[in-house]
Amino acid sequence: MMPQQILKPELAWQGMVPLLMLAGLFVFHFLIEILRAPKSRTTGGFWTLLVSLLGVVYLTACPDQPVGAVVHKMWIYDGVTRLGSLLVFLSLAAVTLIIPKSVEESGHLGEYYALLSGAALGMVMLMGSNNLLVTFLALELFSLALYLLCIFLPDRSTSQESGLKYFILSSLASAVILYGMALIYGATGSTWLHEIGARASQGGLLMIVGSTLLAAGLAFKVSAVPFHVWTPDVYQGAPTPVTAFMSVATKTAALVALLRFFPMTLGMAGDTHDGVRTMWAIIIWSLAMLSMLFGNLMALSQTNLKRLLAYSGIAQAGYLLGAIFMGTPIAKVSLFYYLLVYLCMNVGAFVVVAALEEVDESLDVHALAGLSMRQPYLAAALAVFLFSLTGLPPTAGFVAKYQLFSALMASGPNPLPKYLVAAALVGSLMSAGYYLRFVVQAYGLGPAPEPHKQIPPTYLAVIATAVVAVFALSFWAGPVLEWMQRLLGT
Amino acid sequence: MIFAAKCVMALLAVVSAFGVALSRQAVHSALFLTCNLLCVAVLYLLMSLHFLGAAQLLVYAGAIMVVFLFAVTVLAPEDELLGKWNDPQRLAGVAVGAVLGAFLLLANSTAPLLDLSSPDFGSLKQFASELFGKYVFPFEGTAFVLLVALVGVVLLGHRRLRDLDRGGPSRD
Amino acid sequence: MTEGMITLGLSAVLFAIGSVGVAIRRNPLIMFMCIELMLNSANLALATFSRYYSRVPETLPDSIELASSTDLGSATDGAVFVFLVMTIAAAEAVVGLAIIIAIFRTHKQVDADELAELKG
Amino acid sequence: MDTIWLVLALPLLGSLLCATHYRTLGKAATGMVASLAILGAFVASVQTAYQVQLRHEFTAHLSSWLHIPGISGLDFAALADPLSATMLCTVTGVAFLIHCFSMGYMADEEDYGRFFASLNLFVATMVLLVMANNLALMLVGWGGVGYASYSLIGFYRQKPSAVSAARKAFLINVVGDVALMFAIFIIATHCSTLEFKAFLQPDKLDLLGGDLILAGLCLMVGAYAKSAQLPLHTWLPDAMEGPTPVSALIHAATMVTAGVYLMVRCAPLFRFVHGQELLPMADDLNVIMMRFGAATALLAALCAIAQNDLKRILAYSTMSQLGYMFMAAGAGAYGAAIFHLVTHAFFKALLFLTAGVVIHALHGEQDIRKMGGLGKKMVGVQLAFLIGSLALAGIPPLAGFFSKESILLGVFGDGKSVEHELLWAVGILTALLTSYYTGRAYVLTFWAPAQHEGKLHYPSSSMTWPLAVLALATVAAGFGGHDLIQSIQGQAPPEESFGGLQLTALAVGVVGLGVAYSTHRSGRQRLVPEGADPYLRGCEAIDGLTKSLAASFRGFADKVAIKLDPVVSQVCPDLVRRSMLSTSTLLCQLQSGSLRLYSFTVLTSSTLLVLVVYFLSRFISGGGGQ
Repeated sequence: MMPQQILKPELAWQGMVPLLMLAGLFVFHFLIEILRAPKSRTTGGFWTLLVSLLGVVYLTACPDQPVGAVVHKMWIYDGVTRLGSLLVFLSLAAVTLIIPKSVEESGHLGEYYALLSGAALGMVMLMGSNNLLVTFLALELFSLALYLLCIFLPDRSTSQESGLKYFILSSLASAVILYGMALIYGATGSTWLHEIGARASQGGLLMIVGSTLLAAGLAFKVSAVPFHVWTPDVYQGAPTPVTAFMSVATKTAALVALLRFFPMTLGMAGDTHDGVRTMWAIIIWSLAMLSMLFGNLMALSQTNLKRLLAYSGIAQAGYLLGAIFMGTPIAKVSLFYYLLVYLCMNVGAFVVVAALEEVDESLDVHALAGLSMRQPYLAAALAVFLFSLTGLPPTAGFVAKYQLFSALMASGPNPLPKYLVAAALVGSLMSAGYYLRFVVQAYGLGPAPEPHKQIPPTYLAVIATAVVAVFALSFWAGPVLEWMQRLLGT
Repeated sequence: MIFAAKCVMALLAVVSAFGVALSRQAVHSALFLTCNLLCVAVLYLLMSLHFLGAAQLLVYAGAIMVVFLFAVTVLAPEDELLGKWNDPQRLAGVAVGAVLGAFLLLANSTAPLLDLSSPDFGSLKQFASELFGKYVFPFEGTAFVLLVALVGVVLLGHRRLRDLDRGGPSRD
Repeated sequence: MTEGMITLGLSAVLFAIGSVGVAIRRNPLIMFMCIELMLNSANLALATFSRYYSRVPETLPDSIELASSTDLGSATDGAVFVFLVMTIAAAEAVVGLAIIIAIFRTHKQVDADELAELKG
Repeated sequence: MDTIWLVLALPLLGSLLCATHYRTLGKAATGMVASLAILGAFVASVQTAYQVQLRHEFTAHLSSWLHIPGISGLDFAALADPLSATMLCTVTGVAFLIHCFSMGYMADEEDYGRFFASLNLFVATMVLLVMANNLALMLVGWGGVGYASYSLIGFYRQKPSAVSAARKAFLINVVGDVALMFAIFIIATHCSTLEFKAFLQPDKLDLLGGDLILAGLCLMVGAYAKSAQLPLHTWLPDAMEGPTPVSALIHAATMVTAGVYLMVRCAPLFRFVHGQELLPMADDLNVIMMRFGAATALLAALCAIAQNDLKRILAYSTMSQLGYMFMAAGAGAYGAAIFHLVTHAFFKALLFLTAGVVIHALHGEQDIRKMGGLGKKMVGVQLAFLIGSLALAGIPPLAGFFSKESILLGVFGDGKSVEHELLWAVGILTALLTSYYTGRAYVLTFWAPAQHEGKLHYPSSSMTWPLAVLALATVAAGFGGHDLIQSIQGQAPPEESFGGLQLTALAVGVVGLGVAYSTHRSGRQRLVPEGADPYLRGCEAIDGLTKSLAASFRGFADKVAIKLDPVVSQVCPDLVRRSMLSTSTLLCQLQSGSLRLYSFTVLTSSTLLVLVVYFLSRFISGGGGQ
C-alpha cells in the first residue's frame, strides 16, 4: 500500500461562514471577555447579538445555491444545514437579550456568552456533519457547554442539581452513541454517512444494533420518551434563558442529526425491503408515539409553569419525530416550519417565564391567579404563546400542526403515520387542558395589583417580537413555506 | 504468544472493571480504573497500534487518572454503603447490564474481522498524514472542545475563590 | 476465535460492566468513572475494527450512485477516531470533575438518590 | 395591490375605528368616519368598475392563504369582472346612503359606536363575499355576513323579540353556511380547485359526474337560506326587529341578494353544457330553482296582502322579489336577475328608508291602520314613497318596470313550453298582488283619514337627502338595463318589440294600484275578508310548522337528555379526566428526581430498544427469507 499523501482540504468558505462566525465569536469572548475581563459588561452581549443577527441575515438573504460538501465531505452545507443554523442563530439572538439578574450578578457574563456561542457552534457543526467523528465531536462540544450553562448559577442548589443530572445522563448517552458508532464503523468500514448509507444493507446485525444505539442516544438529546427522564429536572433547574435555548436549539440540532441519519445513512438502499431501514423507521415511530402520548399525559398534572413547558416540550418532540418518520419532502418542509414556529412560541413562553422570575412572580399555577391585573402584557403574551402551543387557529401553532398532520396523512396506504396523527390529535386535546388551565388562571381573579415592577425592556422586546412572529407566521405561512421548500430543493 | 498475552490482559481488564463498579471506596475505584486503562493500553500495543497505546498511557492513564485521584483525595467522599446484595434496584441494574452485554457480544460475534493490515499499519507517519489531512476539520473542532473545557474550569474555579471570600455559597 | 474477537468481546463486557456500575452506584464520582469505562470500551471496539479492518463487499444495486468516486473510508479512520475521542473524553473529564467538585463543596456528601430537590 | 382591496380595507378599518374609538370620537365623528369609509369604498368600487371596463376581467392576487395538498386556489385573491363590479358598486353605493340616513335616524341611540361598527363590518364582509375569487374565501364572507346581521338584528339587546329574531336568523344562516361548506367539500374533492374561474370550466365540471346535482343542491340550499327563499325564509320577516336602516341595508339591498349572486356566479354549474345540450341533471336543478322561485314569489305576495305592519309588508315583498330573481336565474336569464337585483336594491332601500321616516315621525308606530293623512304634511316623503311604490308595482318609466319585464320575458322564453307559460302566469299574478299591496300600504299611510294624534317628528336633512338620491336612482336606473344585461350575460338580450306580454304586465300593475286606491282611499282597512287570512298567510304557516317541529324535537331531546345527559356530559368526561389525571400523577411519581433511577431508565430503555430491534429483525429477515 502506498503511503498516503497529506491531502489538502478543499475549503469552500461560503458554506463555512456560519461555523466561522460562531467560532470567531467564541474565540473573541475567550480572549477579550474572559482573559482580559473588561469593565464594561455590555460589549459581550452586543457582539453576540450582532454576530447572531448577521448570521440570521446571511442565512436568510444569501441568495447562493447550497454549497455542498466541505473539507473532505466532513461537513455539508445544504438547505437542511442552512435552515437548522438559522434556527440556532435566532434562538441565540433571543437568549442574548435576556440576561437574568442572577447571571449578571455572578460576574461571569463573559463565560456565559462564551459558552452560549460555543454551544451554538457545536449545534451548527452537528447539523452539517457528514462524518460520525464530527457528529460525536459536535455533540460533545455543545453538551459540555450546556452542562456548564446549567450549573451557571452558583447560589442556587437547583441549578447545581440540574447541571449534575444533565452531565451524568448526557455523558451516559454519549457513551451509548459512541459504542453505536463503533459498531457502525465495524459493520461498514467507513465513518462517512454517505458511504455508510451505501453499505448499510450489507451491515447485518452489527449495523442494526449499532444504529439502534445511535438512535437511542440521539433520542436522549431530543428528549423523546422513554429517554426523557432528565428533561423536566434539568429544564426546571437551569437558568431560564438557558432552558429556552436548550429546549429549542438542542432539539433542532438533534432532530436534524436524526434527519441526516435517517435517509442518508440508512435509507439509501432504495425501496428494497431493507431490514436496517425498517428497524430505524420503527424505532422513530414508536419514539414519536410514546412521546406524544406520555409527554402530554405527564404534563396534565403539572403545576409549575416551567416544568409544564418541559413536559410539553417532550410532547412537541413527539410531533416533530413524526415528521422525521415520514421523511417525505413535504414532511421535511413541515418539520422546519414547525421548528420555526416552535422557536417563536416556546422561546416566547420561556421569556415570559424569565420575566415573571425577574418581577418575583411565582410560577405555580395557583399563584398565577390575577396575573392579568398585575402584569397585563405578560399575561396576554403568555396566553398567545400557550394558545399557539395548543394549536388554536389564528396563531401559527395551528398552521404548523395542520401542515404536519396533512404531511402525515399524505402517506398513501401505509397506516402507521395515520396512527401518529390520531395520537397527535388525542395529545393536542389533552394539551388544550393543561395549557388553557394556566391561561384561565392568569385571567382569573387574584390578589390586587401591586405596585408595578419594571420588566427589563429587552425582555419586552423579545416577547413582542415573538408575539408578532406567532401571528405573522400564520398569516404569511404561504411565502415562508415556499421559501423553505425552495431551500430544501423539493 | 501474543494471543496468550491478550487473553491475560483481557482477563485483568475485566477484573479491574468489576473493581471499578463494585469498590466501596472511591479511591479504590479510581485505582482499578487506572489498572483497567493500563490493560487497554497494553492491548493497543499488542494490536500494534503503537501510537494509540502511547496516547492511552499518557492521556488516559496519565493525565485523566491524576485528575480523578486528585478529585477523590480533595473530596474524600465517605465510603458508599452498597447495601444488601438483593436490593431490587441493584438486581435490576445487574440484569439489564447482563442482557445488554449479552446482546453486544452476540452482535460483535458477527463482526467480519480480517487480519490484512500492511506492514506499516499503525505507524505514526500514516496516522499523522490522516490526522492532518482528511481529519483536519474534526482536529480543529477538538480544539474548541478543549477551549470550552477551559472556560468551564475558569468559571467553576474562579467562582470558588470568590465563594471562599464570601464564606461559601448558600444552599438556595 | 480470531485474535480480534478477544478485544471485541472484551469491549462488550467492559461496556456492560460500566453500565451496571452507572445503574447501581450512588456516588456521582464513581458513576462518572463507570462512564469513562464505557467510553474506553467503545474506544477499544473502534481500535479493534481499525486493526482488523474489513470492508463490506460492495455489491450495490445499480440504482445507487455513490456520492463520491473516491473512497473516503479506510482502516486508519478508527485509529484517528480513538485518538480524538481520547482528547474529547479528557475535556469531558475535566468539566465533569469540576462540576462534581463544585457540588461536593456545597453538599459535602452527594448521594445520587438523595439529590432530588427537582422532581414530580 | 389593486384598488379593489380598498373596497374591503376601508370598511374594515372604519369598523375597527368605530368599535375602539367611539368614546374619543363622539357621536358625530363616529358617523362621519363610518360613512366616509363607505364612501371611499364606493369610489374604489367605481374605479374597479372602470378598470373592468378597460381591461375586461382580472384577478387581484394578494397572497396565498391555505396550503392544502392537492387543492389549489385557496388564496387571498379578488375577482373583478362585470358581475362583481356591479355588485360592489350597488352594495357600497346603497350602503353609503343608508349610513348617511342612519346618522340622523340613530342620533338618539346610546350604542352609536356599536351600531356603526357592526354596519361597517357588515359591508366589509359583504364585499369580501362578492369579490372572493374562490369558494373558500367566499365562505368567510358568507359566514361573516351572517354574524354581522345577527349583531344588527339583535341590536336592541333589551328587546326579547329582537334577540330571538336575531338568533333565528343566525341559525338559518348557519344552515346555509353548512350547506355551502358541503358544496365546497364536494367540489374540492372532485375538481381539486376552488377558484371560480378554474372549477367552472366544462372539463373540471365533468369530473363532478353524478355529484353535480348534489353540489348544485347544496349551493342552492345555501343560497336559499341567505336569500330567504321557501322554505328557509322564516327569519326574514322577524328580522324587521332590527333598526330600520338595517332592514333597508341588509334585508333589502345587500345581504339577501347574496344567494342570487352565488347562483349567478356559479351559473356554469347550472347551465352545464355537455357537448351541446343541457345535461338532464343540470336541467333538473334549473326546474327546481324556477318552481321554488315562483312559489316564493306568489306565496310571499299573498302573505304581504294580509299584513298590517308596514315593515313586514316590505319584508314579504322583498322575499317575493327575490323569488323573481331566482326564477330568472333558473330560466337562465342571469343578466335580468342581476338587473332586477340592482333596481330592487335602489327602490326597496328607498321604500324602507321612507318607511323609517314615517315610523320615526309617528314615534315608532308601525301599523298602517294607525297611520293615514300624512300625504299633505310630508310632501317630499310621500313623493319618495310613491316613486318607490310605482317602481315596485312595475309602472314605466321607473326602473322596476324594466327589470321585472326582462325577468318575465326571460321566464317566458320562446313560449313554447307549457311550464314556462305557467310560470309566466304566476309571475303576472304576483305582479298584480304586488301592485295591490304596495298601493294599499301607500294609500293607507298617506291618503286615508288620519288615525293618530300628537305632534309629528319631522326628519332631519341628513335623513331626507339620501331619499332624494335613491329616488333619482330609481327613476334613472331602468335605462342602463340593456348594457348591464349584456355585460353580465355576455350577450345582448333578445330584442322584443313592445307587445302583448308587456301590455299585460303594465295593465296588471295599473289595475292593482287602482283597486288599492279605490278601496282604501276612504280609510277602509281591508279588501279581503278576515276569514281568508289563514289561507293568505301560507308562508307564515311554514314558520309555525318549523316551530312546532323544533318544539317536538326539543321535547324529545329533553327527554333523552334528562336520561343521557348526566352520563354523557358529566360522568364520562369526569371519568376520563380523573383516570388521565391519576395516570399522569402516577407517571410523574416515577420522575422521582433520583439520578440513579434516571440512569437506570436510560440504560433499560436502550437495552429494550436493542432487544426489540433484534427480535424484530430476526422476524423480518425470517419472513423475508421465505
